[in-house]
Amino acid sequence: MQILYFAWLRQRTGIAEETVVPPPEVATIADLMAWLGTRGPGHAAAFADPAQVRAALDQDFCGPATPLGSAREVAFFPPVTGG
Amino acid sequence: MQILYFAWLRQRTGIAEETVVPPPEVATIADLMAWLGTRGPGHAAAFADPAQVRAALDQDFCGPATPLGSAREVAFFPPVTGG
Amino acid sequence: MRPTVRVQAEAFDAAAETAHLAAGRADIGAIASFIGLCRADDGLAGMELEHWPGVTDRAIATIADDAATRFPLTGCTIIHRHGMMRPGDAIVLVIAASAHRAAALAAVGFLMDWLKTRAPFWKRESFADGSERWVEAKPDDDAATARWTRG
Amino acid sequence: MRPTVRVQAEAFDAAAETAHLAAGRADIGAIASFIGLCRADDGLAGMELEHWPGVTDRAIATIADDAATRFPLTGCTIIHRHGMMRPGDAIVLVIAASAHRAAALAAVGFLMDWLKTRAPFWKRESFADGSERWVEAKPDDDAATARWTRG
Repeated sequence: MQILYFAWLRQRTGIAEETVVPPPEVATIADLMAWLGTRGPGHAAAFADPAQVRAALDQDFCGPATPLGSAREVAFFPPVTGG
Repeated sequence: MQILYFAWLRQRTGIAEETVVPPPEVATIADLMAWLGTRGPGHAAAFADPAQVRAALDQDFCGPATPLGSAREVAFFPPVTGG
Repeated sequence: MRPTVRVQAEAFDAAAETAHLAAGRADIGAIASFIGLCRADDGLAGMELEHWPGVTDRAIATIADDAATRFPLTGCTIIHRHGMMRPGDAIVLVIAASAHRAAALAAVGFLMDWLKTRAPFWKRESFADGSERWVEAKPDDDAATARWTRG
Repeated sequence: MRPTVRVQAEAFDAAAETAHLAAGRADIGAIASFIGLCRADDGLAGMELEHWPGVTDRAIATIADDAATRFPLTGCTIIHRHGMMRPGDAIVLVIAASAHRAAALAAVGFLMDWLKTRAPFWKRESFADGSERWVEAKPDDDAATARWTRG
């Protein structure tokens, strides 16, 4: 599974993307955030406040309860600030 | 008293402006419209439907009940269609 | 903030007017603008815009000053043409600049509603078949203007 | 009507984009537009706009298509820049053309509200003293967007 990080999630984790193989009990976006947060201090800082993190599953925006299913790509980013 | 006509009031009366001396009983804008309407067939056509005529007294928009007072200039025109 | 108001026969340059509002400033976050154009509806060949020289200019300046008190603008430009317009010609330009988008967009909407219903212009349309007609005021436009006086 | 959507590092030419929407047509009565600019608030020296290549473009195209179904537009252009902006730089351009002013103005308001809250951009401000901060999303912007989904 490919993980993408944008904005301060990229800054805190120190990486723009990585490939991970989460264990089978990681079933939802929220599970994935909790599990990624255990991968190191940068990741822990990035996911310290999950309410501030938005996600997209295979490029579709989704909420934390969304099942991962057979997703190939999950992106994490802060609330957007365009315009 | 100077009278100005715009748009189809100018077309119907055939004049852009004229100087008139209305009799003392002509006290309001509505009185003036009725009196001007008697000055000829063009004027009668211009003031045939007073509800379609707007007025300005010394360049301030005003309603038909407005007293003429010592006005020097009264303008008549259709509802505006700018923009 | 001193609005720029012009009533003129000549065409206007929206880009130059926009650049003028923004020149040398870094406190503008939003520039909203509106251009009204002459449409070729029903075989329209031309549209003559009659105005009241002096009075029309002052009426627009009053509306612009009112907008400046209602909305926190850094600048505002209104140019309204008179004379003969052809299909595709630009008739009116309204630009409002502000720190924030809501004020700029609302000011442009306000100014257009008021120009439609309060600025002394009268439009006479001429058609390909030689006929002519004066454009009538629209109740919708009055209703749009009334929005700004409610509440 | 096919909206024009571009996400680009380069500056845009609002006048050329406006002319392009109007070219060769006589059915447009209204062109509303909005330019968002970088302000120098709090000693801001620059603002880096990060986007998600491919996905940001598609998100904006979806919003533009939605606007085209909500409002009777003859044309619509959205250009959003990414990369480093300096105070006074133009960041985003939205233009909507229609037969009538209400549709053009409403479409621009709708598109700006949605761009603010739904288009994947992230802004990092840098200041004269060397400090940096990520711009936080504003509850006001979410409320503005929610207007379009009520009723």
